[in-house]
Amino acid sequence: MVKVEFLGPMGIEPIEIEVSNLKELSKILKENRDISSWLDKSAVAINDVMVNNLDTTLNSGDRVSILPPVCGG
Amino acid sequence: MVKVEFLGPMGIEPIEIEVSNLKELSKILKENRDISSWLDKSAVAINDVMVNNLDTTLNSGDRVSILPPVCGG
Amino acid sequence: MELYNGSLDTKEIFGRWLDEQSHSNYGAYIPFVGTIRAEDGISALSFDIYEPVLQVWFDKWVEKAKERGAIVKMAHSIGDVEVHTSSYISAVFSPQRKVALSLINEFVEDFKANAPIWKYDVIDGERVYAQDRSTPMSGAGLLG
Amino acid sequence: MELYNGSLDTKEIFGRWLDEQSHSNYGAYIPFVGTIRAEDGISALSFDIYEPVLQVWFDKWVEKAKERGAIVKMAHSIGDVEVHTSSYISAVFSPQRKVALSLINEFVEDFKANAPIWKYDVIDGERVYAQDRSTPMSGAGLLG
Repeated sequence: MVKVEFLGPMGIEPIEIEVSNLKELSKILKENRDISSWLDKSAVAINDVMVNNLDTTLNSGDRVSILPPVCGG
Repeated sequence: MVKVEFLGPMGIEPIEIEVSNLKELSKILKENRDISSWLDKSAVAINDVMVNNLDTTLNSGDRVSILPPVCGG
Repeated sequence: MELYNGSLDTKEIFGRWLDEQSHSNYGAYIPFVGTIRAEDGISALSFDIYEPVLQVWFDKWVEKAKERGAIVKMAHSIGDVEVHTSSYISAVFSPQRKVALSLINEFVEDFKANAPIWKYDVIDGERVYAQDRSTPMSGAGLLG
Repeated sequence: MELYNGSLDTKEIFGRWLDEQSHSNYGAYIPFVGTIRAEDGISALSFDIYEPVLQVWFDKWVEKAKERGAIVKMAHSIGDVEVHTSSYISAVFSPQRKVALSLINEFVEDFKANAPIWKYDVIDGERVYAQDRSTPMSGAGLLG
């Protein structure tokens, strides 16, 4: 199982799903209306390391974070 | 009479001379060995306003400042 | 890296960082202090921070600064910060003026673009995500 | 513009400038603090300032900053300043981060090039003009 958390203003509870890479995760998240509108502009971290490759493998116990647009300062 | 003062590290007492523009002043100052070596790298102010033109007229009572290389901070 | 609930004690942080480095022989110290502006009827801004990714981001900057003989520091607020008080201080220490001036610029700009911090306007007690002033992080859209 | 005999009270100046502008609605405050580095066996640096021309130079920067909606401030030491203490603080206040970052860079660089201040190394109690680190001012060589 992979845990997916939605940070900052997304206001969505974490979910746990069975996926083996980010491409699969993308397909599943796009089916959720509340989530899909954020995906175009959100970055992704696996276990707190930012990732840029959709082929990245996911292992059971991994934690995926969805990071919407930021504005610190 | 025009007063000429030599600022910062020059260590030369002010002088008073009779000149009518900067070109004349340049000629006179170049004849002084202690002063001439500074002229190539020094800037000039008349009555505390920086000047860039050698044709600038000098009037009696004007105060000319010779400003050697700087390093504030 | 220092995170605080509410407004920063700007003077304390400025002075403590100065004292900590007082004998490190850095010739230039440049803090950047960010203060909440009164505009659009807000009483405060409010911040969420995802600390683990912020720490990774900051640690990379510590390394980048070190390669240039410099030090970076950072403090930020969590939660509500009233207008006219400070929510953010970054700072650079460097032996060289030009390195310090260049680094504070790069550090603050990358902070604005990639630090995982979310900003909300506080209007009539409500927290509204400052969407129009927010920037997608580097690599955003991967799952879109 | 503030000139002091000896080292600057950096924390007092930083805090006072912060307080003075605390309700002016500037979002960014960037001070640049210059501290005397221990090197080449010096015990202190020493400074001469020609205040009338410095004031003219500073007043022009006040105007330039104003055109961009910003404020500049400056404090500098006269005479001896011991190593590991500060001789120079410049600062910019601006509503906008990018204006502030750009302005502090331009302001400090022009200060180094054109402020009428002369620096001396103090070695074994002697004052030696720091000729090799000094820069001819804009327009230098007019009479040469």
